[in-house]
Amino acid sequence: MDLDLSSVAPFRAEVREWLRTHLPAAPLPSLEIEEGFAAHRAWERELYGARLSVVSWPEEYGGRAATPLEWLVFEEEYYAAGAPGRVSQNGINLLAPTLFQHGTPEQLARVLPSMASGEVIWAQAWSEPGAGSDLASLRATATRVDGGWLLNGQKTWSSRAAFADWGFGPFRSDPEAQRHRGLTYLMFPLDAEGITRRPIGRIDGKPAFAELFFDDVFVPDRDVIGEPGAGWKVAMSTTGNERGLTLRSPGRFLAAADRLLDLWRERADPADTALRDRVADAWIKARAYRLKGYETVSRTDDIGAESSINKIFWSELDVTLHETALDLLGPDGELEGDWLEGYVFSLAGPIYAGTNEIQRNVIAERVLGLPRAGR
Amino acid sequence: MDLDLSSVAPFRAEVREWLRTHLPAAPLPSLEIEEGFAAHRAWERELYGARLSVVSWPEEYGGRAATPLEWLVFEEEYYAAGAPGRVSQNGINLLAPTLFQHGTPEQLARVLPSMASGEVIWAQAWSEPGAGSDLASLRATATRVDGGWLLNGQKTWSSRAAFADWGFGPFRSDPEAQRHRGLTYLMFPLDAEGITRRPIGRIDGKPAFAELFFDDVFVPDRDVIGEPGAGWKVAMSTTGNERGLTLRSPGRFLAAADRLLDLWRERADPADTALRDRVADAWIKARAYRLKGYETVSRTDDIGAESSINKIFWSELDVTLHETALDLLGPDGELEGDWLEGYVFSLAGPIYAGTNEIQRNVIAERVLGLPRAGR
Amino acid sequence: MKFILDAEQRLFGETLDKILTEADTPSVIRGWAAGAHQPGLALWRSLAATGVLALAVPESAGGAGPLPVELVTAFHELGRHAVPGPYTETVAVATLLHRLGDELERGSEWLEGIAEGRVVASLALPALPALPAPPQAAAPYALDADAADLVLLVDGDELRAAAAGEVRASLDPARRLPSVVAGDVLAAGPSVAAAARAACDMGVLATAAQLVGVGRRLLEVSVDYAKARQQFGRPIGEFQAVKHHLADALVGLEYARPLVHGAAVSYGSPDFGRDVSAAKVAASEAAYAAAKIALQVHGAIGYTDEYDPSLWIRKARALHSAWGSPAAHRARVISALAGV
Amino acid sequence: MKFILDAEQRLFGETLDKILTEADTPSVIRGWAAGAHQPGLALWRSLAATGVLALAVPESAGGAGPLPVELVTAFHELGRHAVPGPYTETVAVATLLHRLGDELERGSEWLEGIAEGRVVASLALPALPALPAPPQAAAPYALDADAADLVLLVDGDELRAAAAGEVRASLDPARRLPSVVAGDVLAAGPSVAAAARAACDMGVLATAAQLVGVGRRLLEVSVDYAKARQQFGRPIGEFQAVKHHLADALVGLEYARPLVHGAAVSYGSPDFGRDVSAAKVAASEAAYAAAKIALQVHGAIGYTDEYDPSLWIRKARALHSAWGSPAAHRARVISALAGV
Repeated sequence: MDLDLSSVAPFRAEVREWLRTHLPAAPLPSLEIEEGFAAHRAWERELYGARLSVVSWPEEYGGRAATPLEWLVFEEEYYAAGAPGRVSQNGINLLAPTLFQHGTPEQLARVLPSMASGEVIWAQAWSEPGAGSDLASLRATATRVDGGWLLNGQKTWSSRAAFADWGFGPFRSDPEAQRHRGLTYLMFPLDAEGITRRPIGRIDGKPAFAELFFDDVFVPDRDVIGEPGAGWKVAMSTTGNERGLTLRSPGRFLAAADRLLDLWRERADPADTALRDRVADAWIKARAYRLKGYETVSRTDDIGAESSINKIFWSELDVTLHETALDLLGPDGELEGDWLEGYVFSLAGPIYAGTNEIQRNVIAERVLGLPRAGR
Repeated sequence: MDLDLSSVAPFRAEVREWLRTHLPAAPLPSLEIEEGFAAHRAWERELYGARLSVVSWPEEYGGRAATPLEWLVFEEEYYAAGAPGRVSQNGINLLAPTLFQHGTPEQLARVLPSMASGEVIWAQAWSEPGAGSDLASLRATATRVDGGWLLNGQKTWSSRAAFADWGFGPFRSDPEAQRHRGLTYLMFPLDAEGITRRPIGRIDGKPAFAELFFDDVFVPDRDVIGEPGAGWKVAMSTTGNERGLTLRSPGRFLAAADRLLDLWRERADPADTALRDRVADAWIKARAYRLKGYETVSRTDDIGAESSINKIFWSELDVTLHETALDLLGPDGELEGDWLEGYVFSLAGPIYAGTNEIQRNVIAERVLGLPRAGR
Repeated sequence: MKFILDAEQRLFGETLDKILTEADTPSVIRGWAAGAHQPGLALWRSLAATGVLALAVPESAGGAGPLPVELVTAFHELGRHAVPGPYTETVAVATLLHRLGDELERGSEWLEGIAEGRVVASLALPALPALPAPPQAAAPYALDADAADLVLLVDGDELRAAAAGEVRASLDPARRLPSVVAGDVLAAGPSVAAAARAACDMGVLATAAQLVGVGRRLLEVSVDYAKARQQFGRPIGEFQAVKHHLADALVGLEYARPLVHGAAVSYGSPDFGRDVSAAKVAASEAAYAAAKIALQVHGAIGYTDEYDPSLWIRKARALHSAWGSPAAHRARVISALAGV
Repeated sequence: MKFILDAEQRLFGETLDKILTEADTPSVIRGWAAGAHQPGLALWRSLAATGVLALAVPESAGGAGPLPVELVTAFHELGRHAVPGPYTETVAVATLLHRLGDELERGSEWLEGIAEGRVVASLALPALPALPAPPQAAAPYALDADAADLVLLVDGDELRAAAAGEVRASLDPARRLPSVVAGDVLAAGPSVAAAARAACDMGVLATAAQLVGVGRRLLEVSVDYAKARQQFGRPIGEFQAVKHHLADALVGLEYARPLVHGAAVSYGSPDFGRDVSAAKVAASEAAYAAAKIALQVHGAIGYTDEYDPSLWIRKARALHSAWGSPAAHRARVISALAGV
């Protein structure tokens, strides 16, 4: 057991140096508004140019085949430098792992490079008005037609879909099948004929999501991921990933905890030990999350349902860390600014990617082995 | 709306003066050990002599027909003076309200005066090894015989039964009936032929409970409370009371919060705002509980299931208040002493009289009107 | 001793509830947030007609007060309906003006205008005068001063006229926060400092009452949603996790209310300051907890701008630290109790 | 970089688990609590035979260490089995003696004795030397000194021989807390203060590891109980409230462990003190939370002296504040990070 990171020191140095010399001079506008979305897309292209947009991918798709440990290091440096949020995150973190597992070589070659470069930004289209936590109750349909499928129905809470290019998600392809069966996983351009998108304002008004309405939208067979009818299995390969480290890398929280420490130094009365304790806790938890990440990449077995433990931890850490910042800001805490934007973003954490209530059920039943409730 | 307590000022003054002149010079030994039990019994007799043991009861049974407001005032003065814990509490708080509602005049005349004087100390015998929170699954039986009933089976977690004189509780009198039906509520002397009692050590080793084993214990008809078979209804009139204010009067927490404040002044670094905030919270919550008590006695309607709100509040306040004290004591917090005894006592609060999980269900379903889960 | 609202006080609350339900406050808020103040000011006048703005103005100055119990009853409803506008600030200004009495040339004119609903007032308190050190970070904002007829600034022991400067946006869209441009000194000296402390206490009390109302509404809508929303083939309100969240929200609010009422009743006593601080601590924590639970129960829809409950969710957070954070008020409670 | 236990380290833990399971530690604890030290001392020797007591003693002094990763592996099992005895104190004494080296006449003799399990040591630290102000209340107790062969007292920069005085009872019956009677000065000066700081850090690390083990065991028995215990016609583990309690306990423990391992790995680096403090905060909170959850899941039976899990429940509370409260360790983390 060690934390000897000397083998990744050259890579760390390269990333740090590149960021030092390439970081935008001023912070980009929020990626949840149109102007910021465009600026963040340009930044993705710049990252891609240095082969830093998707470091863990194979080289043929724009990556550099970085090890999981190198990926952790990249993320530490990226957030420590205060680099922009990743507008491509839904594609990179949610679609790409699914494609690596279930995609055809043709799909990989077609989809991944433009995702890596930011040329195509992807939005996840999973939830429906009646199917949030209960994903198996999806009702939007894919109907078999010659050479492909016709999509109908509605998706909602599609993150970044207000400005993104393509979407992906499961649709009910067998109307007779119940719940987890009879779903098919598809990709589609968001400007396809028959798609109407309606941006939805987040709690701070920024259009971070959209509703999507499908009216006989044609999707060719080549845009089905995995077997038709096997959409649940395909979707689950994404959620396993989403609940692990990828969605919220430790680097993000380390950087946020360091910024919180700066804010505390700047704003707080050092005699206020109540706030001091909360700052200490945020830092300790960020360190715990970092070390857990090192533990995870040291393991060779599948972490499986244990990923739910991570989801609860990072989402709650994110909220309390930002609450501490707002409390440090006192009466300025309610004013628009970076900390408030981070707070608003954090509030979604306990809800999406499976609510924390669902995650606690998963931990209890699949990690601790408690009995499922009778239905 | 007012908090004008001038009408009860003479009563308050009388109680305060009596306590000032009669309080034992040194604290009594713990009432959970034999020596302390006897000392507390003697103290009950002294209270009774001044008609202060059961102020809210009618005069004929040893009380002084005090109003609920006067009772609150009595409790404030009693605990503020640091007077001994009430060894008669199970009888006074749990059996007496049941008797007032369901007892015969003969039972009231026979049972209450000796309860008020401490001559007879009562123990509650409700729980069984298989029936804790799920009281309806009781299995100890009462079998009809000539002139009375024969008790068989086992009760457990009977508070104070190690040294008490009489017990009371529900037994299954109709072996065919399910769950809430076919129970009968009875009283019995703990030294009756056929009863074996085994003291159980609390988490600090003190025999605060006992197990009771019943082997053909005869109970005459006159010791049945309410109708045979209606034991559930009789028991529920106790629990309604137990979850209200009676079991833990506001005076107790006000006094504890004041002692905590003294401890903080004596022990804490005033610059340690983290502990200061916890002391403030304990005091604020004790005040809230006191004011809620005034609100309750101002109401004329039945508080019904709202009593569950009180149970959660006082039991959680009691734990956090004592945890704060232990933290103030630092390395001395683990040592035997009054604060540790109070802490140990507080730990039982979220468990007994219906666990706080059950109370939350009650609040959700009966106060907020949420649907019961399908069975 | 009767520590519950009497029939008249309950009726007053019910009347306000009726007026505010009919007023469709969410649309008023959205207008107010965009700077369209007219519907909000019309509502101000309707509420003034019921006497809400006269409650902090003494009878001698043309008001009906001070009636702190009626005041917290009214602010509870203002919170339940998330009414936009500088109500708390106006009440604080009324207290300030009343305390300063003849020291201010136009004091009685302004007080009368406030009581009648003609004068909408706001106030900036760069440091909250009643709270002990460590001081809050400076907050040179006067809520909704751009919609006010009278804007004041208390800076140490100086009272100044002021004007609205640049408006900053709050997380709560109904709260517009202009910085203030200081004008003439209207009064100075220890009487200003004393009056500002009294004004601050009244502002804290009004905010605490409002918070309990905000929390109540969030609990109400969350319970309704939990009964209606189906997931996994059943209403989510059947799940124990949801039930326990909502039960916890209720427990917090049920114990914040008596502290608010207790503070109102202790108006005029030496404990008033301690008691409003205790009320603010409990109300802030209970309302904010209710907001987080409401968000969790609603899920994504509660996180959207367009769905009404989010208006209350955001207000709970903003008011949590407005008029002094829970930590600042805890410090004051201890200071009052222990003399440190 | 391989931040998990290697095969040999895992095997070491499993071996200890096996020895301790066979030892029936609850009966050993009950004997120890009553002053019957023999079974506990026999277990001490068995553990010494596996090398547990040699881990903090350097090879040069006849030990196998310092091996901090193996040390936390061992203390995790000591916690999981609630083994009674001054293991932590002995490890701290070993560190102290090692740091003082030749300054102590009998230092190397004692170190060798500790490594071989012949010398059971204890230590009183009236103030925890590594922790910043505000200082902890004085704690002039030396755990289980009445069963120890060597009792030391560090008072400021003086190291003294000491003897066990009156024994005070702890909430944890396995922890006997004699006050100490100070004897001869064995060493004095800045080197004593420095050695005491190092000893304190090692004691904190061992306690943190033990706490995670205590919490783990509490979670294990609670899960088993929740599967078996029937109420309302079903195992209580089917109820969401119980599930979520237990899931929360797991989350806390799963994130305390890497901090303990991370601190062990940073032994010898300038961050060691900060890292052991971070580990102690998380381990104290996670184990104590697990204890409260275990009590709630077990209900009344968990509250009884005779039912074994209560031994762990009580230990979690005692260790929560032993070797420095979470607040004291938070202060030290911030002090290390921010230099205040």
